Amino acid sequence: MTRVDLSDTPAEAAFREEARAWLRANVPATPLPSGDTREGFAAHLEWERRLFDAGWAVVSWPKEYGGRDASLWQWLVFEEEYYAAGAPQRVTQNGIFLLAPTLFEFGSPEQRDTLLPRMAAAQDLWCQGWSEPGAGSDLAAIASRAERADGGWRLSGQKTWTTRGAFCTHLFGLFRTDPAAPRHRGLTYFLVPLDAPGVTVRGFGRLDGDEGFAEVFFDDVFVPDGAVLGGVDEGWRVAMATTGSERGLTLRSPGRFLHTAERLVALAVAQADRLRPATRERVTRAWLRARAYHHFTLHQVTGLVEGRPPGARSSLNKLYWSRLDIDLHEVALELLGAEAVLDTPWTRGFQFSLAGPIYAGTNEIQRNIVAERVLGLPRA
Amino acid sequence: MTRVDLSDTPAEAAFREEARAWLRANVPATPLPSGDTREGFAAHLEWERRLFDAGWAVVSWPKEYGGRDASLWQWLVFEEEYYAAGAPQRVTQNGIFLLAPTLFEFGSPEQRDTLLPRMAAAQDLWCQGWSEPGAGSDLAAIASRAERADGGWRLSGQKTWTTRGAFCTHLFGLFRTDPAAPRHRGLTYFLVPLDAPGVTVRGFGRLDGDEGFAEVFFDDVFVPDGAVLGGVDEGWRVAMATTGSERGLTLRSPGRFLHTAERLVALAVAQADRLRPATRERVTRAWLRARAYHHFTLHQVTGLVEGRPPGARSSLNKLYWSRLDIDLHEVALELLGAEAVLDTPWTRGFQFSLAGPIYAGTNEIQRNIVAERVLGLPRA
Amino acid sequence: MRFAPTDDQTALAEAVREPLAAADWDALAGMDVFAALVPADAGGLGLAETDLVGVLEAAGYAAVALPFSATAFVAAPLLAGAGDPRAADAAAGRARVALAGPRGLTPFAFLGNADWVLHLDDGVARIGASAGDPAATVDTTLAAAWSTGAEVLAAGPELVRRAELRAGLALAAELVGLGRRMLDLTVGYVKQRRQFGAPVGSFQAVKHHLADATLGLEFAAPEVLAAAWAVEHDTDAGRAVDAAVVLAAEAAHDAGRAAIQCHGAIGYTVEYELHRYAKRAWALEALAATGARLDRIAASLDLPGGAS
Amino acid sequence: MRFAPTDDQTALAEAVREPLAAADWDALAGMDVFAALVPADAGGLGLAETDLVGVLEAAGYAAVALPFSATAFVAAPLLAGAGDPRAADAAAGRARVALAGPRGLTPFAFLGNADWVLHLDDGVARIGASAGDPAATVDTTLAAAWSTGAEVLAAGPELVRRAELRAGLALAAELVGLGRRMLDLTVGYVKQRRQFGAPVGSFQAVKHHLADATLGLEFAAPEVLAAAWAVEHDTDAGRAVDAAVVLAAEAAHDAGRAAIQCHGAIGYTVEYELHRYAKRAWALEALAATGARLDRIAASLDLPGGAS
Repeated sequence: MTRVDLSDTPAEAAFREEARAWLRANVPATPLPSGDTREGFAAHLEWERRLFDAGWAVVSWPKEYGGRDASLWQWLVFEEEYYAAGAPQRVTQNGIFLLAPTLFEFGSPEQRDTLLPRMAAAQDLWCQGWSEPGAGSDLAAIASRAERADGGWRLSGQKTWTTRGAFCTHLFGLFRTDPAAPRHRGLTYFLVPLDAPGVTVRGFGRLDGDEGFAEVFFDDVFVPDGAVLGGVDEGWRVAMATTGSERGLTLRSPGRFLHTAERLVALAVAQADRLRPATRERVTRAWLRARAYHHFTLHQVTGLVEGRPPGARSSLNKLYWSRLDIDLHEVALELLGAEAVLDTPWTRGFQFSLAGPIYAGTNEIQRNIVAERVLGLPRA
Repeated sequence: MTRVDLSDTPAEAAFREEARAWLRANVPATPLPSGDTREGFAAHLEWERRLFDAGWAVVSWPKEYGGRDASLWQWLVFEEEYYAAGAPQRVTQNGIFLLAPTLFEFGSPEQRDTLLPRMAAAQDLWCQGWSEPGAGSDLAAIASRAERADGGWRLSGQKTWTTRGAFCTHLFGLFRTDPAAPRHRGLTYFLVPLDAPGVTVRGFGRLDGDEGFAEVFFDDVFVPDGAVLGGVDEGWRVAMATTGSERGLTLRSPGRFLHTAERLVALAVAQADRLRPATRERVTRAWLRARAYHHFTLHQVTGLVEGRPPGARSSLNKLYWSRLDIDLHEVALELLGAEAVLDTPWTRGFQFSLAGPIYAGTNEIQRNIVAERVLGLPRA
Repeated sequence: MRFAPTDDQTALAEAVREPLAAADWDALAGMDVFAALVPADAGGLGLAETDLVGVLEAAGYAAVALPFSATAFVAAPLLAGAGDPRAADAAAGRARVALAGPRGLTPFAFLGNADWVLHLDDGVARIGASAGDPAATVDTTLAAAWSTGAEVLAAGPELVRRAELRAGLALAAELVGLGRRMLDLTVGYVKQRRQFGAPVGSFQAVKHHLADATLGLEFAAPEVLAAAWAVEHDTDAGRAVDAAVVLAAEAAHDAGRAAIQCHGAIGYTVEYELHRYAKRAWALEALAATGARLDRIAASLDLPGGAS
Repeated sequence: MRFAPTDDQTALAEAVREPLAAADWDALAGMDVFAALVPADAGGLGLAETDLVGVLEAAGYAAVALPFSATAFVAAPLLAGAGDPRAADAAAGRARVALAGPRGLTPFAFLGNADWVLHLDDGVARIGASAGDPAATVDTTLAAAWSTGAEVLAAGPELVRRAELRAGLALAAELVGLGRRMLDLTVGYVKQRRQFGAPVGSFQAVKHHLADATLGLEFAAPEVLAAAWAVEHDTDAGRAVDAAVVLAAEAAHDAGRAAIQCHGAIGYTVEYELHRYAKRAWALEALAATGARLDRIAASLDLPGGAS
């Protein structure tokens, strides 16, 4: 009989054990340098490729593209084990978590067959070309243009705040194909190799000290018709699907925050002699929130599996994890006390966490979405 | 030489000593029942009249109206001593703190001479007729009307959320005198005796259990020309001055919160055996904020005295004290633990504190004012 | 893994909404709700904790002024498990059993509302007649009395522990229900109410208050379901219940703050129904002992510095 | 009572803005700022703490990467009070004195930026050469080094205590200045930046973020002035400084959060200047020991449960 069940099925338990064993044997003993630096990125690529060779790069994908047809539950289990093992952050995540779902939904068979395996194997490295100098959260303000050319399109304009753009090989993003159409219309979703003539990538620095931002300039760049994903002038609809992925389930698995919460508890335990009781309570509350995020996600996955997609409720997910991530790190800084003046993984993590409420649609936008689309409040 | 000086001048110290001595000898030994009930209101009136007879009712007013020409500093000192002595809340505050400043600024000599002494002596009891069923924070939406009549005006319409309206004798409020004018125009400020024919007052209950709200209905109520304060169709400008008083300095003197903070500390000290350290820290922080409110106000008063009026910065004052009041009471509830289920001064105080961010212009409005008029951000 | 209420559980919660809103004890009894957790071999329905989370939430949503969850969720199965002769009356809904809080303060026990009062203290269950002076509480519909004079109920420690966990679960679920009620009421209000020429609900500040309240409630609710599962399967149950109560109390408190603020002055009057839910939530929050629960969770994490 | 900066104090703060922004040590020395707190009979200007609050705030506003406040506000008057031969060089601005933090971590001491390093620990002052390995800090412009090897400075306990209080005051004032800088920068940005067809600063959520940041800073600033007065008059000075540091650190932290959020992605890049102020604020916040200060304030209120 169907019941509420928080325990692994035998199959899930077996999958967990297999993942755990492989990770235990293969995760680098010392943490890799940051993937947002050039050296660190190379080290991460080596790890990503080892992961792919063992079949763990994209567990939820079909076998034909390099995955293992894992269920959403198995994916969650893998993520839990991945972070619990202290395995590196995925520098391929923009492609795997953001572009791939869009390819599965809108891509032609040829696009899928060509792009997905190379993405899984970390041969093609994708960055996201959403933001422009004049368009941040307001994607409808995109000004970069694509004009019809023989057998394809010519791109011009500028993207910015492209995470790890300087280290990637490809970019996915929106370009305006019909300048006369209203703001949300006339956009098209393009897939662009960054070595195409006319593309210039310029890396620059980030608040947390890493160099992983880039500006990408397009100066009359030719791409063939096959570079269009999901239909000409259909880019808004296609992008919204990707944005849904970005904001929602796939971007931040609970395993990551459960692991950070455990690290936080360990940090507190390590200073038994000088832990202030008020800080102790903040550690407890932060740990509780990581737990709540875990259970919320299990609830959401159950809905997905049973045909109740989260829709606008995925904005709740994003609001929660972004706040949780900051909470966990602010409490860590409090625990560190004067040590928080030093450049450490926790202080870097804090600075990175501050991007959470900004990227993937600012939290102000997310709150509007919850109010308007979950609660049904009127638009201004 | 002019310096920063946080200590009393000899004159201030003498004034403080005089006030303290009188209060020590006269403040009722047991707290009065709530002034928002009919019985409690009567007890408070007795207290207010004793205060007036001794010359402490309106210390900052000119002597001719019953005050003692006290400086703003002396007023602050008196308030500190008043609350520190555990003296009763002032049920005359709507008149004294809200209407009186407007009378001083806009009233005719006759209005002042007639109204102020009776107000100070708690003979006339004033309530505020701002809100209407269709106009809360949005005073410009006021629909109650005044029509020209021989030698005066005829009022019709309805006011609501009138604090202690059922126990008062007079009302000050806005009525629309020019229905054709835009929202903010065509309003006039009227002074209305509640025993005038055609006035109906209906009391109703409040969240904190007191009965001190009223609806006031005006059915073709005649008032003479002398009932207009500050000029026909000038009501918006006049009311904004009063609203400024309400939001700003005069409504909430620091003495009140310093006293609540001391009570909070005493509550915490009384439970030495079971005070949770996290709660201890919250007590400390709340105490700190009361202290900051005190110093901010001293700074503001210095500005006033030296000809730098706070203007829109008085919204900061309101934002802070309303949050502080809730903080102080929420921490008290945490200290009380299960006892907070009982009907106590702290639980009533908590419920009353929740009105702070709502009345006198909601805190949402106040934040807009700070953003637009202090920081210069553009209006939406 | 499968983590969501089943269709049956959702249907049960829907079914009790109307009788709970009408405070119709007999109708609830007619639905066998009071026998729900009583084992089948003792004549009950043999349901488990996760089956009733939705029902408890509905009780909170209705702010029902009867010892409903105390009888159905705590007392009836405890009495049945202990083989107490009063079990049959409780399970049939013929008798009402209230649950005493700290110092014997017992909601819904005043003036014969409850037939018996159950006390759970430190692993010992006692039961007595409903008696004692009335208590003035923030929520007058709590109809609380100071109960005394109970005698020990012959129940094993595991039974009593489970009853205590269920009492915590009920509190958490009711707090989530109360929060949802306040949120729903506020959403309805701000869609209608106009200020400055627009519905209040179109202002970004109001939207964000209510989005945040939603966030708190939507993340507390799964925690309550997880706690129910943990009690049902006796898997880290104490900590799961503590976590659920802490998050539910916080979410209901914040929802109440947002609701009152977004209502403006009307939220501040007893003529409007919001105050009933807010006061009930404050009363339950006071009884929730969140401080002690946080301390227990901290201790379970081996965080140093707890015991003084 | 009179509680606001005097015209002279305001003028002094205005005068140092430009040289601080330019990090022009010599220009500052030319204004006799480093002799400001040195008593007149020791050849200084004989000013007091409240006179310099605005100057310290301006140093925070400029995020000046020099041991400016350590030299002018802490070291020069301490050395002069102790009759130390180094006093003259410090007061004339010919020598730079950095102030060591916990474990000897000394801002602005790396690579000869400072001539001497002052240590203040538990009522004892020590002074040594600027030396030690560089420290990697969140704020790279902090140019910090691990300082060691100082020898005791012959200064009475009252002098050292006052130096410690002044170090706390400087921290608090600089944090307020940093917060104001971040707020000003953000206000300027959101007036220009357009999204969804309107300036970002016209959205209510952005307005409310910045109104709250303003609130924190405007209430921290008088607390710093009050602490300066308390140190100047030795009236409950320790608690006053602790209060000022706690509120200033919180206000600067919150202002940084609001500033980064309201800037959106641009606030997240090192090509834009916001990051400099945010990182400096985080560095000073880490050094502010707010936890210990809160504990001391709690103890001063006789709140039970402090000592473990």
